[in-house]
Amino acid sequence: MGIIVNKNTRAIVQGITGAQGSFHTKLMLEYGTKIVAGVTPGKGGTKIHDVPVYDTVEEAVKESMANASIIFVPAPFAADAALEALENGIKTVVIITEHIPIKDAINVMAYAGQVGATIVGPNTPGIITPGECKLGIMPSHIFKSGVVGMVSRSGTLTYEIAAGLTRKQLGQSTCVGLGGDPIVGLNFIDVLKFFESDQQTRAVALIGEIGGNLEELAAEYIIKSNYPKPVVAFIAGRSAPPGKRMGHAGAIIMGKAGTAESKIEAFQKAGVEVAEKPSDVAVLLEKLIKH
Amino acid sequence: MGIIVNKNTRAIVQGITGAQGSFHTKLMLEYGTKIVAGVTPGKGGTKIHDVPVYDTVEEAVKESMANASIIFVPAPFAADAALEALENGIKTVVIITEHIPIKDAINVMAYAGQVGATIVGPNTPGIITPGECKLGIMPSHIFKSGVVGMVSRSGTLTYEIAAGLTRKQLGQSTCVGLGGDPIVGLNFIDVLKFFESDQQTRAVALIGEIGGNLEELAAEYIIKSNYPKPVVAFIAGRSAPPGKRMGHAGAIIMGKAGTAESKIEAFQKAGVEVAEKPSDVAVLLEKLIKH
Amino acid sequence: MKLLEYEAKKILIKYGIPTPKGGFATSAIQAREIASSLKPPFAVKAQVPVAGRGKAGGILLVNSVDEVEKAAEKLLNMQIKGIPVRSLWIEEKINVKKELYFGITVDRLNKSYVVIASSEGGMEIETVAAKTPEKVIRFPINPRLGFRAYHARQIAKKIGYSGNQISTLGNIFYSLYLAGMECDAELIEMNPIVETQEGNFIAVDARIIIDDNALFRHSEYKGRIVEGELSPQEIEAVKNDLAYVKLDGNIGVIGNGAGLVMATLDAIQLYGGKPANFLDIGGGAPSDKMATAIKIVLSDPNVEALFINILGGITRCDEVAKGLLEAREKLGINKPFVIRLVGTNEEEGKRILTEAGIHVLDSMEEAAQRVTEIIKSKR
Amino acid sequence: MKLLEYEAKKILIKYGIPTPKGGFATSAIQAREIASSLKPPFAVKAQVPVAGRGKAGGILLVNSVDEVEKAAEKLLNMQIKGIPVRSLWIEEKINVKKELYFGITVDRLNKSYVVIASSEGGMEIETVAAKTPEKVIRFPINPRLGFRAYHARQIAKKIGYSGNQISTLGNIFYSLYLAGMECDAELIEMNPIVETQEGNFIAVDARIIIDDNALFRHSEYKGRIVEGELSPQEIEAVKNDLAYVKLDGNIGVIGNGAGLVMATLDAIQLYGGKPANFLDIGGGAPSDKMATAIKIVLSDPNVEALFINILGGITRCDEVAKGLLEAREKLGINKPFVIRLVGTNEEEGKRILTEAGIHVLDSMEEAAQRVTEIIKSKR
Repeated sequence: MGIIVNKNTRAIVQGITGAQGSFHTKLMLEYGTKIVAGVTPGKGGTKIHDVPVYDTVEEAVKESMANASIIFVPAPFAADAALEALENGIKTVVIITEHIPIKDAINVMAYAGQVGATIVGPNTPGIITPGECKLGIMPSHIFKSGVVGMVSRSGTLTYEIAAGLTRKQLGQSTCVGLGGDPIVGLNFIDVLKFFESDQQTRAVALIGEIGGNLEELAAEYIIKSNYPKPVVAFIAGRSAPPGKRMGHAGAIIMGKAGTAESKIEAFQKAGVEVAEKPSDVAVLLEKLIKH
Repeated sequence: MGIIVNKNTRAIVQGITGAQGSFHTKLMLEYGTKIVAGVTPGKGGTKIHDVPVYDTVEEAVKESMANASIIFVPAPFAADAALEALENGIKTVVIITEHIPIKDAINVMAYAGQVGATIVGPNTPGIITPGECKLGIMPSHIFKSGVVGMVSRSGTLTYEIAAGLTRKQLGQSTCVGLGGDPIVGLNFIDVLKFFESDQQTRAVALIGEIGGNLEELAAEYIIKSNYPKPVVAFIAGRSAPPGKRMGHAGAIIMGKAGTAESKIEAFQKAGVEVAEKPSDVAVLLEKLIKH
Repeated sequence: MKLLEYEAKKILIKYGIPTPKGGFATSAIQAREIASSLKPPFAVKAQVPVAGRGKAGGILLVNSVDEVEKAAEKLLNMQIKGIPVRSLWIEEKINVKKELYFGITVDRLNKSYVVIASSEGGMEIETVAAKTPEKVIRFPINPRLGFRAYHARQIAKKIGYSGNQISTLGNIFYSLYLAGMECDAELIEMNPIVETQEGNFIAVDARIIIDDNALFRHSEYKGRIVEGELSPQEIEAVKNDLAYVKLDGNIGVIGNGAGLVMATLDAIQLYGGKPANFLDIGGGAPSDKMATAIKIVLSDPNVEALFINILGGITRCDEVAKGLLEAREKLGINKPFVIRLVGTNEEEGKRILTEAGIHVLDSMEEAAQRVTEIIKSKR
Repeated sequence: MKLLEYEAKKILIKYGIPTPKGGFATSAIQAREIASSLKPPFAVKAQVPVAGRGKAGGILLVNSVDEVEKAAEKLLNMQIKGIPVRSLWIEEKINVKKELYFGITVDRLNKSYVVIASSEGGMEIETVAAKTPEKVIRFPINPRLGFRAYHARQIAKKIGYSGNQISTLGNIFYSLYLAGMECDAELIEMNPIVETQEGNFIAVDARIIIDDNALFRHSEYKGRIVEGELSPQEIEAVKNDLAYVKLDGNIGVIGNGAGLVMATLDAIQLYGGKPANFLDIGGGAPSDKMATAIKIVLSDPNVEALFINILGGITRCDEVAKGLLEAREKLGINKPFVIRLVGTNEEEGKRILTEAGIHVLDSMEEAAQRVTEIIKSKR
């Protein structure tokens, strides 16, 4: 089953006629994802990779009975695209677009909360439940169905670690990219909760990075909830100096807050093993799952 | 019992130190209304008619356990005052203030809907459950506890008719002034529903006026719901010419819409007796209730 | 506050909505000058704040600069629905392929704004709605989200457009919404917004009514009164914060509360009289406001008798009585009048009037009957 | 985008927030002129976009116009936290009774903005929070309602004010919120906002960071680069839409994806090396972007070796390989380098590089080890 997306996911692609949208629609279709419609204003009536294109989400949802959306719309219009999806009843929205203004993202998240929808991203590689549904831009061959739930703030680093797991025959239930922006739909705790009630997931790989305190809060949650599944963490940015923004808008150490040490310490206190380098994640998980 | 307000209502007065706020606080207290606190920014720590004044609704509610508010704040600030009450958990808000901008009123109503609160007004004389609670500016001596539920878009006209009822010993369960503005919290249907489930109410007096189609919709509701209690209506503005705004922002006949004829016809179709002049309301109700 | 077409168009232009090239004139010579900087043919349009101006002959289409001058002269000597034409807007006539309607107004039932759009524009939208309701789209705006660019595109689609025109037209709709919100419009409409032969869209006429209650946020309109739009009585009433409406009868009416005053007019009519006006002094009026109200009503030469109907709530009967005496002293009221006075401080009010020799009634219906009889007896 | 104090204050003034009288100067003479139109004593303030400027000696308090000139001279010859002072703000020194803090920033966990206020201002708020957390109020803004005047009054109350000062201070807080929202600030703060001996409030220092992602809505900042704020590499990176951060080691790093690059830096450090920079080429970079990235990294004289770490997702390995060869041809890469290349179009990328005589590794950790060994062997 995995979490959030699975074989019953019927997705529309917003911005399907753009270069990115079109390219990844093809890859998602090849992976077996049910892409049931696309939306690009002004391109209604055409087809992309045999997927019918509509001018509005309203029409697309009506014709396709979609329940999810993946958004490739340029940043100035992406928040509006997400609201269009939400207002038309879509409950899972993956926002690939990066560089969405903070004010716009806040507005989207508030409305999503009000209508009870799940937002993955923005600035995320997306989400994949291997063998069932890929709603994202990740290279699919590095994933394999299995028992490890993955959740990460990073894109390529996730691929790095997922590929390591797959090489060791540790498949994944679902891999979720939270997104690198300061305002994203899901945090670690949200995803830990999803994995908690997912039968397929037997262990969790959590890939954090410097900045903010979401990792610390996740560690606290693991303690408080007496989290029933083993968790292995990796934190990127041990060598990062304070006050510098390391690519991601959120990856910045402010004074003493947001350091890798603080996060690693919090996890260790919660009994979560922390990998020293990316390849160690698979090594640690292998031990935990075999036991 | 009556509807919306009763002897368990614990109200704060927002704008209590203004001329209107102070004057009517005194009258409401004399009537027996539980005015438990007042709010005027900058006047916290003082007292008005022995009622403690706070700077913010937050403090007032915390100290007084209020569940209702009546607002006398000037129009440019009244919508904010209503939001302040709503955000602090108050579920019944009476807005006496007139001339609130439409945009502001729309925002208040949307938020009230979201938190499940009842707004009476703006531009209303308020609401009174005779003998229990008066949250408004109506002259109290013309009301008397009894079985007639009253709902009206007008102020003084309501007094006129209520006084007529009281003279004939027809007391009232609750009298609700919807408010004369284009955007108000309650419409006739809302109040008809309240009266429907109120045991004290045995008949309803509905005082409408020209403009809009809320009376027509009320008539439709009476038909559809097979409304169980007798209703008598009066419509002001039979002699009004089209295109002229008769005082109330809403009281304007546009083309064929909003005429008194249309409303009277709708009520007659619904089996609602329509009084020709204000004093007839009591006459008609007397017959219906005695039977 | 009703804006004139040219004022409304200035706002549209500020929001990037295409409008025909044009200019404002208050004389025929000026109109000619403006026209000579434009491309013919021209539309010469009377600037009066009334709907249905075109039908009433307020828009003239001409082909030359000479004709513009003549048309201007003609219009500036006209009245439209009783309002004298004081100014003109001269613009290039647009090559029409199709006329559309798009407007935003207040939806009382849904407690929000509502968009109204139609593939049929150029006439009053009420007329379209009555004739071909299926051609009118009503789109309630969710106050939580506002009207967004994608809503605008949905509507552009529904009124029959596709391809790039969806976004072009959608952007215009969306901009109109932003304009309307920004200026607190209770009505903002483009009627027609025109599709040209080339497939572009241009707002050929625009109407904006600003929410009077929001004027405190729009200092640019402070003190603005369009000459000729209001009667002298109405101007005086606006200045004194009184709600006054001129009617065509001979019984002047003053009361407190819009509903009560309407019911008073109805009662006069019921007994065969004809009210000369609606005047609501509002709640809690002090004596001088009452005096001003009497002055305004009596300044209408049609008024033959006066009916004052006060039911005191916030309004105090003693203040009303004082105002009446004040007005009588200053103005020397020379018309018969009837006064009904009950409610707050009723005794004191009655005492003041009785001592001054004025008889006070208790029932509004009795008073209405009395005043109509006075008029009849004068014939 | 970090605004300078004087830019931030201009915004505050636009929103009606009181600030000390002052003027902008880029020379000591200019500073003197400005001071002579002000009342002594004066504050002469270096305009540099760094926090903690006061502690670093960037603000001088003087009593006469002559002293202003001297202070200006001194500051204009200074560097603050590595940034040369190019301009000054000279203002009247305010008579302080109490220094407060008020700011609005982003709350990631609550997915909204958060107000931070304190009765202790004038130092970094993090310091106050660490020393006396009970003096710091965190007020998350409900995105449904926004920050309203009554919220502002609640906060004014909580930091210790009463009477009229609640509304005066509340209005300033509320105005700052409006300013922050309007200009898409991810941080806007007044530190300190001062209560004067007379009981008035004045924003003595202000800091605004604009959300870079919202700059498309703020054309007024287009092309604005504060001289001296960025290194030549950083300016070049910004122009080419690359994320570059200068570090203090000697191994140049290029990778795709912020997380991966950070992990690469960590791996280098783990094996005893020191990274010279962070450079993320982002997703789907074409070959010329890769070439530009190499050029930027190599333009740093500290770089002794280069580590390129690519895991192809959207990014295609063949494009990376082409970019590398392009850079080698044009720039003549004369530093040793290590490349790790896996993922999309991996085979083609490897083929291109192998044919060009470049050895490609599969594991980032192996590559990190290799590059640190290269550096060590050079010693």
